[in-house]
Amino acid sequence: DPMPEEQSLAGLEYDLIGRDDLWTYEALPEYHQAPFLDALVESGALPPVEDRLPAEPLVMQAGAMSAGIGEYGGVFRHVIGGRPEGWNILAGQHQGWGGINMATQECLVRQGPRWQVRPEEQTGPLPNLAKSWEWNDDMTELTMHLVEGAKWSDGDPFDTEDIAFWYDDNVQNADINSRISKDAFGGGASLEVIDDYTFKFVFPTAQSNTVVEGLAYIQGCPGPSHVLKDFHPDYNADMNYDDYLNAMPADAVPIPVMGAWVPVEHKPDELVILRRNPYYFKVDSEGNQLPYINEMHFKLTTWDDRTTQAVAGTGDWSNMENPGNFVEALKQSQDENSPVSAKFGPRTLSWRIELNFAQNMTDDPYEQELRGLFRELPFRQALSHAIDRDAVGQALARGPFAYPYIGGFASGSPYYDPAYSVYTPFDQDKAKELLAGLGLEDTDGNGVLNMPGTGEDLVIDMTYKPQRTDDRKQMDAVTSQLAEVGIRVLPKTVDETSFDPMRNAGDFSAILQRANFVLPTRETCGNLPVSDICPPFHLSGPDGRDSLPFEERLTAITSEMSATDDAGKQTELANEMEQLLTENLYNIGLVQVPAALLVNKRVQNAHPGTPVFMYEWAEDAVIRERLWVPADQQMEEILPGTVAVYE
Amino acid sequence: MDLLGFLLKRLAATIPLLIAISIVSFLIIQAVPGDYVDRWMSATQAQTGKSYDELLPQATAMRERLGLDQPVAIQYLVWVKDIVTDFDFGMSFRHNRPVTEVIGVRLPRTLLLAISTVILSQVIGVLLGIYAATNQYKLGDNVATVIAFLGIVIPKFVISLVILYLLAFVWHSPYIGAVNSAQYILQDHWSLAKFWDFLKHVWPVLLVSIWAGQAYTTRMMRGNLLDTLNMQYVETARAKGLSKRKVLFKHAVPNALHPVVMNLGTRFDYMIKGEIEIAIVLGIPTVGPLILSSVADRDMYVVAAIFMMVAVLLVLGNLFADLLLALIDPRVRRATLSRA
Amino acid sequence: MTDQTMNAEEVQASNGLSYWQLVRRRFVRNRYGMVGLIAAMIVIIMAVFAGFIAPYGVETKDRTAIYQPPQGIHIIAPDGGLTRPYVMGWGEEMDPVTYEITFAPDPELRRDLSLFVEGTEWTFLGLTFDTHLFGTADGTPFHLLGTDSLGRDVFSRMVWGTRVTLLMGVLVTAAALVIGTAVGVASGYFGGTFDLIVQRIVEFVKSFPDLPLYLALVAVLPRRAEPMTIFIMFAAILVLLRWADLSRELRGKVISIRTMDYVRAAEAVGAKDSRILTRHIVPNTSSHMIVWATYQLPEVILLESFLSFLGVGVQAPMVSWGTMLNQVRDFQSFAAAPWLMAPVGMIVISVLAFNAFGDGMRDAMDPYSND
Amino acid sequence: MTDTLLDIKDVAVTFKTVTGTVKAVRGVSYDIKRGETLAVVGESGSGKSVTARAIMSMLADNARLDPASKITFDGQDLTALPEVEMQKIRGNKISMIFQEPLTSLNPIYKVGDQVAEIILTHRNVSKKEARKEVLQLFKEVQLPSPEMRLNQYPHEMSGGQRQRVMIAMALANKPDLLIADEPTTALDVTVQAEILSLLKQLQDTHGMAVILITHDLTVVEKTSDRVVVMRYGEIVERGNTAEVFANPQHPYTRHLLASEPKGRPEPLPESAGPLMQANDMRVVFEIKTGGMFTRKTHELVAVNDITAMIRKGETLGIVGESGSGKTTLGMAMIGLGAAHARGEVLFEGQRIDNLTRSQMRPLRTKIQVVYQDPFSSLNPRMIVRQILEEGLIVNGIGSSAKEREELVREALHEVQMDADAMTRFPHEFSGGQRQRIAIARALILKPEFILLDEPTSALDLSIQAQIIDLLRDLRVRHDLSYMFISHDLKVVKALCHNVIVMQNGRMVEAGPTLDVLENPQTEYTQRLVDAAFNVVAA
Ligand SMILES: Nc1ncnc2c1ncn2[C@@H]1O[C@H](COP(=O)(O)OP(=O)(O)OP(=O)(O)O)[C@@H](O)[C@H]1O
Ligand SMILES: Nc1ncnc2c1ncn2[C@@H]1O[C@H](COP(=O)(O)OP(=O)(O)OP(=O)(O)O)[C@@H](O)[C@H]1O
Ligand SMILES: OC[C@H]1O[C@@H](O)[C@H](O)[C@@H](O)[C@H]1O
Ligand SMILES: [Mg+2]
Ligand SMILES: [Mg+2]
Repeated sequence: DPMPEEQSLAGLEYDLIGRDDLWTYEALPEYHQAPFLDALVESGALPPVEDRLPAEPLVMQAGAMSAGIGEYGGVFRHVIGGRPEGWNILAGQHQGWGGINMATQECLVRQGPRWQVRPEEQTGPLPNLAKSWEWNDDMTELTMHLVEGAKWSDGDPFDTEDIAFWYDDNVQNADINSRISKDAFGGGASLEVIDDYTFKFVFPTAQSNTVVEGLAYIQGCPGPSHVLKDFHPDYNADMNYDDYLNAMPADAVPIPVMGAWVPVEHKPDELVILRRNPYYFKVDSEGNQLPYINEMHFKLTTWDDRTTQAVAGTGDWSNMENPGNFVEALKQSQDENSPVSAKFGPRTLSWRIELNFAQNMTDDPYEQELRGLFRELPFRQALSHAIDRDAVGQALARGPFAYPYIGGFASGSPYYDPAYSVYTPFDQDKAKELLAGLGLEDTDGNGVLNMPGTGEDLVIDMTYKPQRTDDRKQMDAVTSQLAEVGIRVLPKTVDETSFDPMRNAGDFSAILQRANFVLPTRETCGNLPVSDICPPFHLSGPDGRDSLPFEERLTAITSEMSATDDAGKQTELANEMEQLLTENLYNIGLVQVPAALLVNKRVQNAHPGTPVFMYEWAEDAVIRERLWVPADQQMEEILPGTVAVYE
Repeated sequence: MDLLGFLLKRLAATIPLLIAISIVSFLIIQAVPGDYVDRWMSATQAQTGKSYDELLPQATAMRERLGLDQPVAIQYLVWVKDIVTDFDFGMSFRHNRPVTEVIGVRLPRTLLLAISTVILSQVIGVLLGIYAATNQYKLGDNVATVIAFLGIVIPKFVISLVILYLLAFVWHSPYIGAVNSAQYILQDHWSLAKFWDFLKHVWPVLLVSIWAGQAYTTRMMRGNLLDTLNMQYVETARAKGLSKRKVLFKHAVPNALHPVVMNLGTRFDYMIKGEIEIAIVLGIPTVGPLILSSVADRDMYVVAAIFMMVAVLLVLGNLFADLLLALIDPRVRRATLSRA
Repeated sequence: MTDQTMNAEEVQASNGLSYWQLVRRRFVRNRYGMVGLIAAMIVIIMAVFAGFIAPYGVETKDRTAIYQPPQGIHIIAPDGGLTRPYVMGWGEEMDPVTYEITFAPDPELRRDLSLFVEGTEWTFLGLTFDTHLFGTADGTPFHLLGTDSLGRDVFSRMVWGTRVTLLMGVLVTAAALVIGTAVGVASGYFGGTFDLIVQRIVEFVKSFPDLPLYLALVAVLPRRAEPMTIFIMFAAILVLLRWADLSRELRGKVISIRTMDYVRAAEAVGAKDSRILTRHIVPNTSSHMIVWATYQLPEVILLESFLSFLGVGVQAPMVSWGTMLNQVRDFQSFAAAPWLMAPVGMIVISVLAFNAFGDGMRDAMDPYSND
Repeated sequence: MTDTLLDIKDVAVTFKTVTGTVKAVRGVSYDIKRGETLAVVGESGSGKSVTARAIMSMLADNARLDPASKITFDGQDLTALPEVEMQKIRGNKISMIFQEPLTSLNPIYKVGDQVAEIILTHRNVSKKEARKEVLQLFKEVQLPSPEMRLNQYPHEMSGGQRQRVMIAMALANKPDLLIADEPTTALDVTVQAEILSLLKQLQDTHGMAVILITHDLTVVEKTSDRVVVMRYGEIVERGNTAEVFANPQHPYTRHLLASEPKGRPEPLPESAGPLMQANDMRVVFEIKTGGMFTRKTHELVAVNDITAMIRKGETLGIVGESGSGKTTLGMAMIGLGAAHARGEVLFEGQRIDNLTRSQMRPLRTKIQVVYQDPFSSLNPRMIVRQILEEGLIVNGIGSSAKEREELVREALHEVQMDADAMTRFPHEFSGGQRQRIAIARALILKPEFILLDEPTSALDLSIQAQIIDLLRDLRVRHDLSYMFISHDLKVVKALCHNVIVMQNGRMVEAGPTLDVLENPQTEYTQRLVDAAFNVVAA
């Protein structure tokens, strides 16, 4: 079936610029710093600003900023629902999302701000820690150049030692669950360090600039090797991988970062405070070291609260992505005095059900039979037919917000083409028929189908994050709808902090969650079978992966896509991918919604039209290091005059 | 001397109780399938693709290190020993930190809230009850009764939702979803300003839990006081020429407090129970929501520790109530003294 | 003695009354208690005949009416006169900027209501029926209390939910009452070692905070258990934790009652223990039991609703007031569709009803009242 | 000292109750002069206490004092006095001893402090001085070891002791007027005499006026100057005590005075064989005192080796001061008392002391008991019909409900009560009626033996007389045997063939009633007899 008609709510006004209009790398005649740092320099606590900056810092162009060169100082208040798991990003720990991650980490390249770039100049990711790169002729070697003289926030130099540690000792180490998994980058690239600031990836097959996108947030971000090496079992025999994972526990701050802000306080469940990183390697075109804002707060509450507080004006930021809040927030923001205004972008937020296909990863006979069913296409089709996506969407929020999602690319993705989406419309009779065809019958008359093998009731344990209201509402709807075809869903709650580890361990039957599939290069491992441990819903198990018929093709398409820069070829591959994903129902899509970015009006340079999610989340896309607040509107800092101090 | 002896004896009597509770708590930990190492195994297996057999030696070593290879009884003893000697309740799987730390940050504020809730709800309940009883069948009595009733009848989470809605969308309050404003969170010492700021955040918790908590006390107090006011000794007090206040507060009220105080002992688990719903709805980080999320994640050492703590609270609460009772009523004093 | 003068007929009439006749007579005279009884009966009837009273089934979804506001029953025609009851459909309009949907009653969509209409099937004691107490004359959907996020009729679900909620409340209260009374009375009456052991157990049980224990036990329950099994476990755990208080309180009372002369007097006329317990001891603790039960019932109802609110209570497809409220646990839904809170109304009404009934009962049984 | 201290005129009090208004007092007037004693006697429920409360301005909430009522005290109109002013008078100028001594003290405060409180409330003295005064008062009211008493709580004292504390409290501020409502009910006759003489002494030295409400006509005769007789809320007769006693005008007064127990039991036939025999009865209670570490257990020998025998048709009286073991002995004999009884009991020649409860059960219909406190022996939640029926049901008497109802009716009739009593609860009866219900419960089983424990203690004389007649009558008709426990020797004399005198659990004297009472062998018996028949109020 074809996809139903879509009504767009997007109100984005793009004013697009050239790729190099955003930033360059060059030495400026003079540099300035946040005034309070002068005292620290004077006291000898910090070297002068020019010594802290790279020889050629990254220079943000004033022309690309909507409100121009900023004023120093003030506080930016985030509210998030996540909780930092730990700071060892190399071992895959998350920081609770919501933007702490991107405030503290810098990656080799950058994707978020690309939305601002004219289509014809969309030639791969933007430079960041890697200021440039070049390919050899047969596209099997990628040589990258780091910003020279950049430093970690504790003053330690950032160089290829960090790159080698990241790639060789973490990504390539199968004992560590890093963000890129072993052999996933470019089909198993090897690293060669050339000098302090130059290194080379050597690929088994030809690649393209697309593969470099995989080095953006959150995948290609190095960690402080000078700290972490001491905990790594390869460097310190006293350590095991557990110790390594916990080398930088969540409440042990400060930690050395490359990001614009350093976490200096963490009161669990209450607050994380970040202060400016005096070694940050970026400046504006007048030589002012970035960021402009001195202090950043992350209040640890709930995701709904993020929107509520942004609307109320007590938080400065929200990715308004919870449809339950939309109408109320829109109403409130109509008020002239409202601290924020709201405009929707395209539909890039999508929810789906992930079914665990790794039948060989469980010993429980019931679970084995269940996963066997998951592996049957008719079963997945039955599930998909049984779900009334319109109703799910309306359950989220009445109105025109939600649109059915069938898996594959979100409709706001540049790769999305409805023509290649295979739609399984709501048809419970069909669903029942398909289930019956699989030998599923209600033999004990309790209204729940029994499985042909173990004879047990067909009960699917479905894990979700209860803190996410939208997930919960969809869970309710799915539970009720699947019950109508005789499938009992047992919602299982897992706290946000433990959700990722649980998912990565493949420790679930099914998951209902939001997973935005917009670019195949972003969080690839979470979506596609690119290595033994990707995706989490189909881990390989000790005796290898028992692939579904289309999975190998998916793997191939993914690598082909990263191997080509040719837009036409990419579209073709994307279409095939879309088709494979949807006709095979790799995931059972539910709905997709647009989102609106709420930034307090007091904050300058939040570029109009920044999408909540496109190439990356808005926290990255908005370029927070350039945000500023006029001095008279700045809020009082809690830790004025300080920067992180390391023992 | 007598009272001290009584106290010691009562405390001693709670030891078998605590042992029983700790056994049950430990059994709950054990009842959840899989231990820490199993979890580690399955996670590592999944992440690395290593086989079970490959990981076994490491797992065995880990089990040995953690003492998980011992018989359950020994494990229990070790667990208890650690608690008693080092106040160590084990590790939280989920937080990867000692349980005491996980609970530790939340416990003081939880206790602060809980104890004020219990005290205030009892005091308010008693006062409302006195008011209702002395205005029997008048408007005041009816109003007090209705207030008390609504407190029992409306689910706490509903009241909390209403309050949250008002705070967020109507009053645009900055004091939501936390126990303190950012600037006070870092202050380790309590100042008046911090406390005031704390109150601004937690008043809904107090309001709702006190409202719900006073109801039973109000009703009980009203009934008892009505009975007591009919007592001959109250007449006697009046006949002595005492003022109305003195008759009420010196002669009637203390005698009517008996069941209230008795009940106080059981009310102590209301400390945790009372705030849990509200804290969950309002997103306030106290022990209540932690119980829930730990259970959801089967972080059983945390659950068991909370369990033990609440049980100890309850035991202490009961002890406290007994003492209080003995303090206000000599008949009880003699009875408890000779019973113990 | 100045005896109250009674007229002859009254004396005649009251002469042969048994105790329970007397209690009933006194109860009937208590207006508050009667209102409570009637309200409680209605709630119970609702629970028993849910299928008949509810226009729709628990899971009947009206896809065209998601989050639809309540349709009140009108009996005044638009032109003012009294007519047969009807409901009015909603016309919807969406604000182009905020996308807010506003509802206005649409006279075009007026639907008359009738009694005993045919509709979704329901079963009772194994028999299947399709007659419902009331519905629209032409069978078009209507929603007295609006619909929820899936277009399910809130009124119908609430009526169905009465079953589970009430069953839970009554089951737990009654079981705890029976156990608490039996244990408390026995341990107070017989004393000795039995009492000693029982009292230690009571203390032990009382040291367990019920909510955390419940949550912990849920964690060790088999995940795939049937909803009914979980329901029973749920009830069993609550009973387990609740009898102790009562038994302790009763024990104290019994200890003082058993030394009363009237107990010895009963012994003197040759009554056995069983008779003394059931006729003398238990009735004299009854007012306490009633107070306890009327307080306990709402507690259990509220606890059920809270646990279901947390998602660890009653499980779908069973529906309780608590699971219904679970849908509104974020305040957005609550602001957008306040009618989803309707079960709160039911909780309030039923709790008040049972309380009033309990109070009335206690007064009627209290020899000292209204003399 | 002849000026009028209190003058009440046309006092009328009505109570609003659920079922209507009760006119409890309907226009009562009396006056009293300084130093004088006015006795108020009358039927139970006639309004004596209510009138007294009206004087104190302490009527219940549902009471209404008729506006025409006038209460003048020391020239002041008390009905017009605001509450605050009244508080200064209460406990200071006017004191009252309430009728119920057992519950009049606050259980949670030491008695010494409670008495001191009244002093401290009205007079500006130090706590220490107040304590000293209290000690003095305790001595005056004859409390044994008064120092120790100061720190005791009410529950640690006997009823008689508590009543004495109440008296001390009432006297603490040397009031001008003392209203004593049955002040000596819990005292044994010897102590009673001492208290009455204390009051007399205070009247003489201080000019205190006393309103004495009592049903003990001997006390009235010996102690009061004037007397008023009340019935149905009105005064039916008034006058000088001597005159009224010598020449009563109103029929009710005459009836009351004529109700003094009189007569003698009919002699027993020689042939009457033994019915109940107790040999060497001994009952010991363990008393625990002291704190945790200083805990002591000592033994209280409540009944000390008593041997007694009752023949068929005999009434055996048991007398002795309060706490001497009368009740304990009785209960031990019929196997309803404490488990620590020792000794041998034979009933109709069969040993019953070693029977288990179930073995005892068949005998229960033959042996009945009327408890000392009828009220507490009636289950408050049962209507009279249920109470009386119980014995029938458990013993399988009467095959149908109808038949049983007939038996109940009969039993009620026998104790001269209306059948409409059946549907009423115990508390809806007067003390005398309850007493009769308790007796009916015993009679309905047609027993051979009844233990009667103070069956007339709380009754006014007219009702008392009725009960005595009934008992005598039943004895004759059914050949019943009684064991009759009483402290009222007049009644004992009228009812008992033989009597046992007890003291501290021992039998100090025994024999035919007349022998013992008219010719007591021990000084103890002598004192009892003296106090009972010649109230001294010197
Ligand atoms: N609070 C009250 N409400 C209604 N009736 C009352 C109340 N108090 C007393 N009465 C009634 O008033 C009448 C007089 O009672 P009062 O206590 O004065 O009797 P009394 O003469 O002192 O009798 P007794 O010798 O038994 O003490 C009684 O019929 C009693 O039932
Ligand atoms: N259950 C008991 N435990 C301890 N002591 C008791 C108990 N029952 C009675 N006594 C004590 O035994 C003694 C005898 O009491 P008993 O009731 O037989 O006296 P009595 O002669 O009937 O007095 P009264 O005339 O006051 O009724 C008293 O000192 C009493 O305090
Ligand atoms: O990493 C940043 C992102 O984190 C997510 O958890 C959040 O839902 C997004 O809105 C965005 O903030
Ligand atoms: Mg009286
Ligand atoms: Mg006695």
